[in-house]
Amino acid sequence: MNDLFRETRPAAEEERLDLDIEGWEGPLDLLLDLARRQKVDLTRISILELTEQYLAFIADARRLRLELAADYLVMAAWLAYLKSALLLPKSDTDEEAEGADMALRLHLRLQRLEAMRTAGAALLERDRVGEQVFVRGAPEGLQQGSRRYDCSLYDLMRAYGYLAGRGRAVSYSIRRRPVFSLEEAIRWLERTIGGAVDWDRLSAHLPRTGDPVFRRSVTASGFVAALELARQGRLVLRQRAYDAPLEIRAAGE
Amino acid sequence: MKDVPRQDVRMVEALLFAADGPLTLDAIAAHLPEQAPVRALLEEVETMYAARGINLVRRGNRWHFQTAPDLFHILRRADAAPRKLSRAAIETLAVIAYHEPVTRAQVEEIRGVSLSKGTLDLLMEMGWVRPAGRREVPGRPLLFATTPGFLAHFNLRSRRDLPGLDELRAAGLLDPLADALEAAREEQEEPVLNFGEASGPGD
Amino acid sequence: MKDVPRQDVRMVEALLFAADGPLTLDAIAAHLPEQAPVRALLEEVETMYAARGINLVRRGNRWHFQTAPDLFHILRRADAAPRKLSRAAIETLAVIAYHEPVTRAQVEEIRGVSLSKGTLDLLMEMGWVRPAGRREVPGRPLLFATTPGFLAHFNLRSRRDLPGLDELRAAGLLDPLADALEAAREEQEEPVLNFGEASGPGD
Repeated sequence: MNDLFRETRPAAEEERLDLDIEGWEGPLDLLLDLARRQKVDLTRISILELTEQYLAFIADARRLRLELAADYLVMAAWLAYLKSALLLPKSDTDEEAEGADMALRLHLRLQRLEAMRTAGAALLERDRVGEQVFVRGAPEGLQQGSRRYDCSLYDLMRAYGYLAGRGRAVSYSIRRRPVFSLEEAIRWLERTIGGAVDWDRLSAHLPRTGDPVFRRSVTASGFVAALELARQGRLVLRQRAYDAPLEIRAAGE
Repeated sequence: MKDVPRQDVRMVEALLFAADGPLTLDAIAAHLPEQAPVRALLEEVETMYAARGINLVRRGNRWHFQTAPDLFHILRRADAAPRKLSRAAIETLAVIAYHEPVTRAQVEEIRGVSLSKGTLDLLMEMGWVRPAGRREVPGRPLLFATTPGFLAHFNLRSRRDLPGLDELRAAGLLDPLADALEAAREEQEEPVLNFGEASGPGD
Repeated sequence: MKDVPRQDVRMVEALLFAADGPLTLDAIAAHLPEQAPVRALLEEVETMYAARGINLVRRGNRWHFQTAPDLFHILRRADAAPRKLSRAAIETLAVIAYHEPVTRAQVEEIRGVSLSKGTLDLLMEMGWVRPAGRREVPGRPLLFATTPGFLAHFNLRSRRDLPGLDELRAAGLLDPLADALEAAREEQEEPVLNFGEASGPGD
């Protein structure tokens, strides 16, 4: 597919497909750009060729390990399916009809996007106020009855968005949960193990608590702290049987 | 211009000149003597100023004075760089203007990407787009439309002046996609589309 | 005025019209073609507009257009441009519009600050808010709601046309991040956890 891709690309530098995925606003944008490179009227564009170009682009992007957003891959899968439907031998099968329909849909969408892009450009070309034409720089202003104050719907929406956002922030705030950190667990074990040479349960060397959430944290951090101290050769760890309590003692001898 | 202008014409000039923004017929009438033929007066002033450095123009149902477009080169301040609009903002504005009223989902369908947060926000802040009711379908999505400020900024007398509007409409490019699909299917006999015969496997 | 004005006259008109304030001869000359007879042009424009609703006047060594003094009465010039509504007023109006009917206490609860008397009075004076009965709870507090004038001013068909929270968020108008950060910072002082030393392993 890569070969085909290169064939269809003119070699001129500026014509080369720039593999910068950030350059496109989504797959439809990329497809429209590819369609324009066919240098024919959008109504005569070859959907099959377009599909192959897109798939080649995606393949290249993946080969170069560019990050591809999921929607590019979804479009690739859709186009691969479209391509297979279009390539089926011409007959009155449902698949062929479906392929033609899918192609038609894609074609219409590209035309619509193109139309709006052209329209947007035409709007910007107009004599815009503040760009090509100017309104009075220092109007005296008219007094208009009750409209002494100015407030737009936008102002209103933004104000409410601010208030509501503030409320939302409170409901989303993460409550600080009681946690027994690993550092604390190590310090605790170091202090309590002292020179104890007798085996003792690990849990006896950890803080007691009635809070079940905090107890889970103590168990987890205590276990990791025991492993860490064992690794450093400062205590020894044993478990007599599966599911039996962990036991520790100072690594004296 | 040596002849003394009529008092009602002078009033219209002064009103539009002093106003902070474009004025509607009603707003102008409110300041004029009763029974003043506001529309005729406006058209008179419009003609009077047509060739001058200042023109009276109509945007939607609002009127305002602005400088003549051909003089922009002497007016543009050297330091004032035109505000750059993102492509997303321009396209979104175009979709809203040509299809209004539209829902956010329609804008996204046409553009093929979801609308990022800042885009509608910006267009509303610029005073070009406003919420315009809801579509009466499940979910009652909000509709968006353009404002009089949009017409004024882009120098459009009305939405009918949108560039290429008639051609786009005639080509069916402003119809919903589903309708366009239906229409195109009916024309299926005609070879509108080239599905790539040239590189098909048959040859 | 029907005859086509000269280009340099048109330039002077446009320049003075678009200027933020009175312009000096030098400032005007800077925008005109070199060698333009600025003073003569200004005097020409001054004469041209002398009888119109707009006059060119000289203040010190600066020139500017202003509306004709005798038309002052129809302009009913305001002392100042329309003032922006205060943030307190906009927020209060927003809360009433979204939650109506509401009591003053509810507005205060949502905004997190007490409401000054002037704010509600102002909104009522503007015709956007009205008293709407009383809530049947102890103290029977007054309820407030928006008026048809509110809908008309904001070009809404009904209150249901106001964008909802999801729509505000989608438009980028609901951004709790900054506030969330602020809240987190305030919490920072609280002691994280208090255990250990006081309840050592001896027990």
